[in-house]
Amino acid sequence: MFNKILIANRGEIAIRIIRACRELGVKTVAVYSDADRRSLHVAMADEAYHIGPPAPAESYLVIEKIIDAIKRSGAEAIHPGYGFLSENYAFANICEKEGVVFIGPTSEAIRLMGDKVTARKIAQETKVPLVPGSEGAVSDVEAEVIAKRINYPVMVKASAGGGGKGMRLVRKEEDFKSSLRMARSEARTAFGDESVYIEKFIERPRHVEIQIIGDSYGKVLHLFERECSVQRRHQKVIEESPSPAISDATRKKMGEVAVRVAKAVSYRGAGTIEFILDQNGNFYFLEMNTRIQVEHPVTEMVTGFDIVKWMIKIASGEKLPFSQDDLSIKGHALECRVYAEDPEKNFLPSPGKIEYLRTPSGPGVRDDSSIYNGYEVTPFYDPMLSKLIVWGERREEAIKRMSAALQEYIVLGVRTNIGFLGRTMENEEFIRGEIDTGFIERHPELLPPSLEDVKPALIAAALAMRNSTQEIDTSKQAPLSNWKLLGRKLAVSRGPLI
Amino acid sequence: MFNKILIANRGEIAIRIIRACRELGVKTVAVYSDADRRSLHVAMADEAYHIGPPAPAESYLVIEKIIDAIKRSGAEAIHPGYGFLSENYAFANICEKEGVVFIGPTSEAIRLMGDKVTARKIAQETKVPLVPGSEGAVSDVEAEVIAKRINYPVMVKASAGGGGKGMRLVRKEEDFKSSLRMARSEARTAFGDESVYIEKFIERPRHVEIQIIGDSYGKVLHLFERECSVQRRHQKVIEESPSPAISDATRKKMGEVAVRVAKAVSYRGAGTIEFILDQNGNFYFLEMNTRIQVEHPVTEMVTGFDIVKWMIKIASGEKLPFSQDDLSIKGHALECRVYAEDPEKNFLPSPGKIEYLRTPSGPGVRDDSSIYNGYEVTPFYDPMLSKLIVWGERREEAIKRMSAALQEYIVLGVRTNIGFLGRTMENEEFIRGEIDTGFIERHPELLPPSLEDVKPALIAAALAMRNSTQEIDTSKQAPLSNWKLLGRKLAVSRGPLI
Amino acid sequence: MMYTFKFQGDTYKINLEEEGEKTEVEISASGDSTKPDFSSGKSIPIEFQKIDESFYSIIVDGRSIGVGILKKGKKVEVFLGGDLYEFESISDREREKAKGVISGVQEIKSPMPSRVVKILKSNEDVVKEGEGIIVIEAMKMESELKSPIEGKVKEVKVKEGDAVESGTVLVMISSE
Amino acid sequence: MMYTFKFQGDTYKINLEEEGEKTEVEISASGDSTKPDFSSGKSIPIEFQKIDESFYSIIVDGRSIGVGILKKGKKVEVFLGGDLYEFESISDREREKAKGVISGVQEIKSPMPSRVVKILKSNEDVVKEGEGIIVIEAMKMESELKSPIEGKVKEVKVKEGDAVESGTVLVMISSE
Repeated sequence: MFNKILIANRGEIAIRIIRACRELGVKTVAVYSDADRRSLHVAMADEAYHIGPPAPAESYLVIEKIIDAIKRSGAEAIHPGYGFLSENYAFANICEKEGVVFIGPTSEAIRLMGDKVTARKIAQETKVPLVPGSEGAVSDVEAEVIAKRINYPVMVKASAGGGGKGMRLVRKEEDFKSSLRMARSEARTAFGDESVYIEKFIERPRHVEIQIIGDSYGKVLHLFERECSVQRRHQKVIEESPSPAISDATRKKMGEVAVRVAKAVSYRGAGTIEFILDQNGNFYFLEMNTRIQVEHPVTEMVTGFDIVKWMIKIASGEKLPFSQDDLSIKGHALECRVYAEDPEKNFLPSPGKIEYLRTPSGPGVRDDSSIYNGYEVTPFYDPMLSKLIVWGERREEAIKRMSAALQEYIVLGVRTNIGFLGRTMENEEFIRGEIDTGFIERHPELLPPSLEDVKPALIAAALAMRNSTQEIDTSKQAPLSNWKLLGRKLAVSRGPLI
Repeated sequence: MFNKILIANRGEIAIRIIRACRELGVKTVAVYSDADRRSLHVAMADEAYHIGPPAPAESYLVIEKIIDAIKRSGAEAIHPGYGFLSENYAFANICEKEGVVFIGPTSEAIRLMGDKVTARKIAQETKVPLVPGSEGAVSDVEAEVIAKRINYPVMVKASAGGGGKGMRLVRKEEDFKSSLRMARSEARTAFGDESVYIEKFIERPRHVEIQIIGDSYGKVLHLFERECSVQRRHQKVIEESPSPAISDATRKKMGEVAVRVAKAVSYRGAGTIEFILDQNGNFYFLEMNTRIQVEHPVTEMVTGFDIVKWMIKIASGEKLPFSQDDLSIKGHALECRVYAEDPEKNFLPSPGKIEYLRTPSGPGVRDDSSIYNGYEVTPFYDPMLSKLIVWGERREEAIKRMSAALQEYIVLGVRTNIGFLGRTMENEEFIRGEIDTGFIERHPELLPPSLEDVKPALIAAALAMRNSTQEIDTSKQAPLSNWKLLGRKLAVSRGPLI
Repeated sequence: MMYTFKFQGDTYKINLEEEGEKTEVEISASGDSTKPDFSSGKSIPIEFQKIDESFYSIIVDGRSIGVGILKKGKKVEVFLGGDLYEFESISDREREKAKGVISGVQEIKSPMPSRVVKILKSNEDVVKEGEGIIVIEAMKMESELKSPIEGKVKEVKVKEGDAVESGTVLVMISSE
Repeated sequence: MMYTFKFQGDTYKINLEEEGEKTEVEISASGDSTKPDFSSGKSIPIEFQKIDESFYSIIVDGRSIGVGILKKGKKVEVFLGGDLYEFESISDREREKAKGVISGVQEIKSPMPSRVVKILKSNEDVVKEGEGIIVIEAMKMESELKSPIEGKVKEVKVKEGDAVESGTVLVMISSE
């Protein structure tokens, strides 16, 4: 095992890795920008090096600064976490050349899977299903043949496209010709290029992914799936394992397929193969993430497999002692990402100082976070405050536990999506597992608070106003002593809400 | 399911029950003494009723006050937690008569198992092993026969005894007669009664207990064992499951025996059969606890069985849908009880205000507590601050995780046993599982802090002194802004410790 | 004493009175035992207890509420059931003032520390209420700030690329 | 500056000095990377940062320590590695006093910006060591300032109700 590992990351994932290292008896080295001097990962690590200004481009993304910190600290290995340099094959390559162990796959595997076209090709070669469609641009005649073959509905998409322009959904054969014409015309206007390609349109797609783990000796196992369909603006919000949508047969097949892709690039460490799942249970390769995922805890909760610890063990040369049959899912786990954002204002980030924090606890509850009373949520980094993860014997139990845990959460100073998450846990469609990537858009009613709590909140506000007046009046009072309204009476005038 | 449950308890177990109720959609009613108005169980419950002065004898133990709160709130059932009225059969009986569901066994089962003599008799009738010895007082001749039969070493104990007087350990047959004589003589002097009884002496006894759960339809299952050998003054400190000391065969036998005892009293709800385990794997019935145990979380962590939720479900009439074969142990769980006490001063309780608190978190870590920044640890109740529970794939992993979690704990304002617990996790004997009820006494070196941390602590103290001076000098400073010593130099003069 | 709060455009009044005084009462025990029902007319006692820094326990006739409260000047943030309610306390004088019509010059301020990405309007441009005026970027996300009134752009006080603090005035719009 | 602490009967001295000054140094980077070794002789920079209420981050030449610190008057509680260390700070004056050398005129100064609430002694009053001389109020809290020595009140330099700055001399006591 390594003596010392540098963690080229910040926030909750840096803390997650520090915890894994502490359990393994490995010393940790933190790096931090000016904005992170007061961050917990710095105080929790055994060593800490400053690497520059707050902007990631000037600190966490600067390869030379990370390499310099590795050399100064004498760390033998580097864990990239997620984001930042985690999928930068050039960085992994420099580490390899410098003789520093990169805790993750080889730079070659990162390079291959990082390029979407290459990744698709690898998937195709290993007989992994891809979303049916044309291979690149097509003529009018080819287009219609392919559309017929892959079956309607289909999408016509501008090859040079983006932003929805030159894109047409075609549901019936009779509409194809005119839609194709319009798409080409739009594409010509928007991009000066009328070439289009054809793709099967997936209705109500679900996002399901397979966690895989490989060692340096050719063994690759999968740790089953995670369903991450509840998203806003392609950002995952709620994840779970197992998926409520797939059968045991599909689970097995997806796992096998994922292992096949990973083996094709001699994959080492933890990785994720992302799939789109349609309403009939067909799944299609989307991409591979060659790093630890934000949502890895749900897999840890149901399998008992400590992914982060095993990444480190594998990087230090340990063999995976399990076979696929040793692994199984027990119960159900859910993760809610708590963001500093305002669901009512289109999930606008809400940076600021956390003036007060109470976090949930109890059986089956795990809160992976890096925040504290007084923590400053800066605009420089991702506004995720915490990952709240729960385990339950069954999905319904996990949902109720999440709901109860969210009730315990209190954050003052910044806006959060906690209320939205809580209402989602009580939504009938969500409870029935009827989720897809359009879930949040379809449920705007979950965004604002229900108004039934306005009145008690109002009473609390009035009591607080009254309390602060009292505190000024009674200056002899000790700072933490309390006043009592016991026996006093209260009245509220009819507000506009009754 | 019930609509509303009253919780006749306080502290972490009241919160544990509130969390279970929230998941079940059941409303909760808290009761509180004057000392508990600011306790978390009051703020977390849906209703709260005041029941008197701080002393338990004037509040939590007053049956009429609890019954009155039940009536005022309209609660349909009452959960007694542990301690207080939980094993008071008169209270359970009153509940039965008042038509309030007592979440636990029948008052009759509590009465039978609460009386030590009756409990032993039931154990004997159900062929549960008891510590070998005489049945009551014996003559000199009988004594020697029995001693020979149960095999040396044996204890000679004064029937009227206590406090070690009139007690003799006899290791060899040739010493028996003289020891017996001395014991009788001591007993006569001390108690005016020279009768003695004979009991097998258990060397390095371990405390192992079986968790059982029964429903109202005659089904009783066991949830395997917990080892609770690490104790101080008969107070459990560290608990784990499974026990590192017993074989699968013993586990099975202990479980069957425990179920037999429970069935003998038609046991309903959660209960625990405590055994003494000797160094050869023989176990002997000690007593039955007819309530939820403090250490129930270790069982929940390894079985995935939510004991508190099932207690409530069973009380509301649900059947246990499992069979014994559906239950199994996965991984290993440990619990450390964090007490406000001073290990260096013979574990003297350390009441006071918690001036600052940081609690551990992360994968496999559960902290069941009721404390917070500013919480007042009063002398009225148990000084337990929290139960820190961890799960790991194997025992060694759980120990390392506990060690890492303890490192994250910070408590200022009161003394705690956290350092002692941390050192225990690094003790070779503990790591090898060589524990028994004499473990703590045998390891006084674990009590005081190792002095290697004195110097960094000293530097921290000096920096704090310097910081506070600075704060007065720079009166313009915002309250939470920080000062930096960046670039400043520090020197320590040789203290007496080098 | 009467407290007046603004919340999402509405004005709420709440009266807290001492025991013994004659009070107009509108809180009562009701069927739902979780939350007090604040609509019927019975006089009931309230207990308000600080637990730690910002966590409070309110007991209303047996019903218990645990709530996070933060008072910043005239603003009171209340965190209850996962949601943050931002109330603005209004003194009597301010309520008088609020009755006067809004006019004159309105400022568009940066809601958080951010960078100016794009300025959509120039000086003297006529703008409608709700029309996009300026785009800022923070936390890797762009947001368009809109005009609160119909009027004319009086002054653009920043340029594209500027880093601005929370509260910085970016553009001034005149109602005339 | 030199700080002196009592801990479990022993006395410890620690010297914190500003950069640039010549210092007697005893902290150095060493083999064990977790905890700085405080016994050899190299001058190294220290960074001390408050994280929240009582949690601090100390970085000593790359080595990081997270520590809980609570200062109550002359007592400093430090929580590190699961253990609570209770240090008692001893001021220079106390050490001097212990040696029996303090005499002459002592000044009682205001420790912070405050208001004089009450003057308990007049000129020429005989006072004992530790006897209350003057009461000031700051941050809604009253504090009584005591005489550091036995002697006679030489001069009261303020009157009740005065607002005084940090460091203002309030009363002079002569040991005569």
